[in-house]
Amino acid sequence: MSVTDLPAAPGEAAREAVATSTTAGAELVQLLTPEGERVHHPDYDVDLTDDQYRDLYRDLVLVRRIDVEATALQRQGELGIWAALLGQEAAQVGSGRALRDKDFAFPTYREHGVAWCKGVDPLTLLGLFRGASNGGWDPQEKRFNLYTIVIGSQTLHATGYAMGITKDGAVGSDDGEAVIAYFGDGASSQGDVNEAFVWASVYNAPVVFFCQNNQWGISTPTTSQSRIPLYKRAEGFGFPGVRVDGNDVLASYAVTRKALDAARNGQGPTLVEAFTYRMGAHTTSDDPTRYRLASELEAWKLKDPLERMKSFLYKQQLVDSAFFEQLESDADALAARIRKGCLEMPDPEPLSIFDDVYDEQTPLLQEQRAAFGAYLAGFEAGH
Amino acid sequence: MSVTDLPAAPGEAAREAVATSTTAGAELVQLLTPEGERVHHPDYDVDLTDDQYRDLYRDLVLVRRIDVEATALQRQGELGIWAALLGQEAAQVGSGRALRDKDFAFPTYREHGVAWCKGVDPLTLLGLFRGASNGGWDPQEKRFNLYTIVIGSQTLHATGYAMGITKDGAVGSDDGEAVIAYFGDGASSQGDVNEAFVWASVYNAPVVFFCQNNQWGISTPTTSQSRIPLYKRAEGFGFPGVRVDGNDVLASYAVTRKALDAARNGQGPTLVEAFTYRMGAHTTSDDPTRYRLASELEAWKLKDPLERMKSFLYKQQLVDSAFFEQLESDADALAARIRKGCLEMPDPEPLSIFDDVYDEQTPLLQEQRAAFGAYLAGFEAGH
Amino acid sequence: MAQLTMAKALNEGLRTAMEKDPKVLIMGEDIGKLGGVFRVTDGLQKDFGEDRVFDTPLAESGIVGTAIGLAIRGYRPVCEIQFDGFIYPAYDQIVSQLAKIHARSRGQVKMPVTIRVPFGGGIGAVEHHSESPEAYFAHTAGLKVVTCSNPVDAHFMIQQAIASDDPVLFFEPKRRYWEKADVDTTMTPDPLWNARVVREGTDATLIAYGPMVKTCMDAATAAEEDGRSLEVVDLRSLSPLDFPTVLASVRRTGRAIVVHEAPSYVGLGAEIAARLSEELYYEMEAPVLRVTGFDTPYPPSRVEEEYLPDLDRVLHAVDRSLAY
Amino acid sequence: MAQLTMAKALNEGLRTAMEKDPKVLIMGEDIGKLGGVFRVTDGLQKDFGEDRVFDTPLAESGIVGTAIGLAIRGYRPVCEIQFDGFIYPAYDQIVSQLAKIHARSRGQVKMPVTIRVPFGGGIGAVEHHSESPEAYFAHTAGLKVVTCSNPVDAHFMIQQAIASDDPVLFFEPKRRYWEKADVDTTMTPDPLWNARVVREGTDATLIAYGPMVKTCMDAATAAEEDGRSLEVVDLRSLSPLDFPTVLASVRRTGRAIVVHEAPSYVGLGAEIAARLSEELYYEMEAPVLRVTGFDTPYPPSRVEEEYLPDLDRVLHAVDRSLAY
Ligand SMILES: Cc1ncc(C[n+]2csc(CCOP(=O)(O)OP(=O)(O)O)c2C)c(N)n1
Ligand SMILES: Cc1ncc(C[n+]2csc(CCOP(=O)(O)OP(=O)(O)O)c2C)c(N)n1
Ligand SMILES: [Mg+2]
Ligand SMILES: [Mg+2]
Repeated sequence: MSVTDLPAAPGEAAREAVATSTTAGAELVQLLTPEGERVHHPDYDVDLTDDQYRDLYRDLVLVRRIDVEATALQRQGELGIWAALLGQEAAQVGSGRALRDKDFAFPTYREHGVAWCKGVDPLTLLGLFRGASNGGWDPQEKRFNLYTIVIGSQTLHATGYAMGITKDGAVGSDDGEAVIAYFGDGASSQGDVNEAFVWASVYNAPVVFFCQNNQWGISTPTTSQSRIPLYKRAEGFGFPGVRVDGNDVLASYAVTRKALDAARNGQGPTLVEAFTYRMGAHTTSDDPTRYRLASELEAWKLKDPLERMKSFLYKQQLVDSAFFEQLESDADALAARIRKGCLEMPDPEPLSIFDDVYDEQTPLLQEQRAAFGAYLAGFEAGH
Repeated sequence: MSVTDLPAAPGEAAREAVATSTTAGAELVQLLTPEGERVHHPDYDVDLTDDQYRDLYRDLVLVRRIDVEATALQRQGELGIWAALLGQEAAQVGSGRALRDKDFAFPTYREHGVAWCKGVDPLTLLGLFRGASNGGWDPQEKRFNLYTIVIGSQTLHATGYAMGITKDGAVGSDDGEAVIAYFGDGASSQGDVNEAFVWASVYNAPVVFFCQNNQWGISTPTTSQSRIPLYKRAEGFGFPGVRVDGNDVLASYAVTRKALDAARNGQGPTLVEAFTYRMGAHTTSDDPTRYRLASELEAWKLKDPLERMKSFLYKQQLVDSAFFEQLESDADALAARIRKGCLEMPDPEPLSIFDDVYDEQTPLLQEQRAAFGAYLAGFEAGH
Repeated sequence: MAQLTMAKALNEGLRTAMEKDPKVLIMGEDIGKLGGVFRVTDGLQKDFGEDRVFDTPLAESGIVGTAIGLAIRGYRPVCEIQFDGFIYPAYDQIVSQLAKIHARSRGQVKMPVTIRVPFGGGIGAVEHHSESPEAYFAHTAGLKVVTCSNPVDAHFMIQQAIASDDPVLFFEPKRRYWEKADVDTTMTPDPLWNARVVREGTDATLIAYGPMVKTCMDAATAAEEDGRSLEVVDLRSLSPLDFPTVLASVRRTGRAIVVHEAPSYVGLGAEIAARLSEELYYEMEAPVLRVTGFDTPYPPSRVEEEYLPDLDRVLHAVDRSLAY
Repeated sequence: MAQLTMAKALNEGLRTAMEKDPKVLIMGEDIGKLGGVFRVTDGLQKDFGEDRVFDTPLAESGIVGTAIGLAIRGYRPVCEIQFDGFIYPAYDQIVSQLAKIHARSRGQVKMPVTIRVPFGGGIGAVEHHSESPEAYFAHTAGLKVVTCSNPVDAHFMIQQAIASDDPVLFFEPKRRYWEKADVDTTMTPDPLWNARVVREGTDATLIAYGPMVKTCMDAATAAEEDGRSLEVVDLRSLSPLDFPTVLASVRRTGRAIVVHEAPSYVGLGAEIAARLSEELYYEMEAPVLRVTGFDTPYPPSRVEEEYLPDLDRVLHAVDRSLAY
């Protein structure tokens, strides 16, 4: 672009077309239509076994079930809040399953589907939203960082981690390691995210920036964060960006895998924009009827990520009723387990407040811990 | 770009070619060759009177003279530090003269040439570097903000100001107002600068981002801030970017004027990358021999912004020796005036420390002021 | 006279400020159609339009940085930071620009920017949603820092903050948003920078602000049953501090306990204790005590009740004070 | 034993740390070829390579944010922030991430990150180059904050900070960079968190850190001529604070004056005064006094000598203290 072909001020209509419409434009990578038809793309493909196709669907169903159960638990007062992934299952499972064991993921607060793929017990996630912990899993063991709530921060951590991979010489071949940084459309406006783009590009870090554009940042539409499609942001920093249908688990898998492979092979960062939709509220505290039309949700329901994979499995005759029955009962069992676990989850010990603030405890906290312990003991003793 | 045409990891050589070479590539807008030949560009042109051409040269010469004098004053201990604009005169005078009176400029600490165009007395600038003030001119009157030292911050102020212009309805016609935000190549990495791009784009604010890529951020080459040319950054945010020869005062003028006119007419932001060179040290505290080759400076000397304008004036037969004599003597007078003013500049009153911290003074500062006043008086009284 | 929640009282205050001065703007994340996550700006965009009440992109430095530019242009921006823990990305703009521009320009550029921040804990939230960062700003010269403890103050203080030509950090105790009081919008409020004795007493002074004022009032009521008469001072303004009011109270009672949610170490309580200890050196009957959050990160919400100062911890400190 | 400036002593300390542990990295703006604007990292890139000593893009949040990621990967990054006034863009990463990750992960993720910050005034610099932001970090749970006052401490404390598995803000008094001392690199240093009585005395205790230690030592020397015996404590660690050492000294002298460049209001001096006043309630012979920078932005350098505490202001406070 030059000054001579300045775009006109974007009118409401033009801006609508950019990102909040339910059609994402021709640049969208898709391998599965909303009707479950398998389509082909010149640059991306998957070649999975029947079992793998079924497993992806299974993931989608189980992850949604976790989400539904958690939402119910919140409604019943068992969780303080819950950030639902409803509608984003395919983007998360697709990208999550594209990760190799040693690839490290840096999530936001909504990546329950990725957590699932990384083997994090959903109950641990519930602990966070219940207020019993700020995470609870071992990020190093799971290769899945703790949820990061301050928007955008984790993209820099991911980039730094990826720089470390390069320093370790663990990049540059197909055996290399890679990192994935999750963030939202809203987050794209944060300074930190753009600094992460600078760093990743300059150091050619093996990191995939995975932006779930779910069309909303709480009540703010993506058009209020950018007047052009988000995947194009990467161009300004000198690395590739690609937009994938985030409701298509196969495309999400294919695009992420390719970007991760490029990273591990030493080709540097990629920005993946997964075009998807937040079908629920921002969190259980939110009321989306205040800011968006029911019709928008209805339009997106036609692109439900589970339905289209289900249609695909049917069309390919990969499933029978036994499969669905088994899956249903597995889902029930999972839901029951996490419900039970949640209800039985102990509160943290009061004195744990003072623990682990530092690796080497300070005298001040030792004192405060002791004094508070004595104070509590005094109560128990009935003083 | 897509994942399929990933760029290879940029090798030292490739990165060198991107930005620190002394040739900026075909995309560079130039109206005057280093030899002072007038060349033409399909999108940009200037049509100035003979007087205007002479005035531009006069500005270049006077601004350089201010700079040289200030550097000397620093060496003599009269200034704490000085940030020389040596080599960047054309970028600053070209863009500064493109501003209309009501256009508002937001400078860094190096925009002495723009200050000159905006009618700020150079002596006031010296006051800042002497440590007698943090600025000293009235930004509202001059429509030239105070120097901002924290890298990148002012780009957001400029954008906010530009949003205010829109709110005032002072945009959308050729009578509109516009804003220019100055920053450096190093600054392009700061979160704030990228947030300013987001804001300006989303609100279609009438702001021109004028990046003087002088190839260095202290000791850090531009290639360590970006692996692609900086003007391309704008594309990622959905507005135009253009690279101009920053040592060409005519091209700098033409490109900036066109971008400002687009802004005032409601066409939103433009990023102008003025490709230039910091011929001196970063500041008088810096020692560039530690990090860059003398040959680089030599190569850039051949493109000196003053020399090429001088050649142009000669070739066009716009000047005679009387012109140069007059200019020389004006420059001498100016230098003498600011030298004298600097030497005579009073230190601030000690008690002024407490003034103007707030619009409505606080009791705490009243007390501290009174107590310190009494303390100082006690000294004078010889206690 | 209407019974209003604090959230609604703030909303009405913002509305009045906007009606009075067309230069007042409201900006922040989700403050438009949604009305803010706490609904403090509810209905304002509808009534004043998107030009004056607008959702920003998601970046706090951008919010404050552009607000500064708007102020240079002559506007009076009121920025909302969605939660206390999200003010830090804007820290540089606040501390190095907003706070310093008036002094830098020797008063030629005014910075009438108000930054509203819902703060403090007690609402069962996840990490970063229960912080008390006021000391970081009170320590910063060039800023003013205030906090309201009840709907009436909320209503007037927000208007006064907006009317101030200095930048004001306006902390709103989020767990008190839903508490109600009669608000007479026609009354003449106290000056913004004044502290207020909200309960008179003779044995000791509880010094608090924001969310802890109610806690201290409850403690004073409970103490009364034990025959103890506690005075409660609501600081309202944390910078500047209305020290004369505090001093006068403690001079009367001889004992002081400062209560806040923020960690103790280098907090507001330290400043008040230091100053009282110096100025009332001969008059204190006990050292100034502090009842505060611990010097740890705000804990997961299932233990926040233990972390937060409560009635019992306040009374425990009163006991300690009286034992001197 | 070599005579080293503080800058050189730090340089040697960094070198030793890098030799001892291959995971130590040095990163920041202009710290490579240039060796940092104060040359503290001079020669390190040449000797340890660009992989371990590297210039970063110009963005402080990026520096600290990527350092956190490198720490998660198992590295021990040492970040340089070029000047005190430029740490604020990184404030969010420091306060909400660096400080909290250890607690958030219940100790599973360690954060052995050191952030070096040349701080304080007195070098005739322009705005933002003379700040004393230590209180902002000392008030933040999860961080440790230290500062050296002389080349010997500089040499060892930087190594100890790097060896610490907690994040450490390492403040370097820039105007003391060029002062020299004999540094015996083979000696066994005091623990990093210990304060030190650097001069013994009986009449009053001067409590200082970083750049003000020398000022206090000079004051004590001058006072001696007037027959006054002043004790000087160098805090060294600001968080955690070695309170027992401070307490023991003030218990002996009965009088305390805290000296720092940072503004007074809600500063370190307030904390020390509050705590001393509480713990030595019956023992103080005068209130704790504070000699500090004023509660204003750091002024233009031609008046910085007036702003900064100096020998005379310290002695003036000693007079006031002794007058009680
Ligand atoms: C720095 C910061 N500012 C504000 C918030 C409050 N907040 C939480 S989620 C959210 C919207 C995020 O939108 P997006 O990045 O699109 O992610 P999504 O929630 O849609 O997954 C906001 C503003 C925050 N967590 N952090
Ligand atoms: C936030 C911040 N970080 C660091 C600095 C120190 N510093 C001053 S100038 C400079 C380099 C700036 O480079 P560039 O943006 O290219 O501008 P130039 O000096 O070349 O004009 C640095 C790092 C600063 N002023 N502000
Ligand atoms: Mg979103
Ligand atoms: Mg530069």
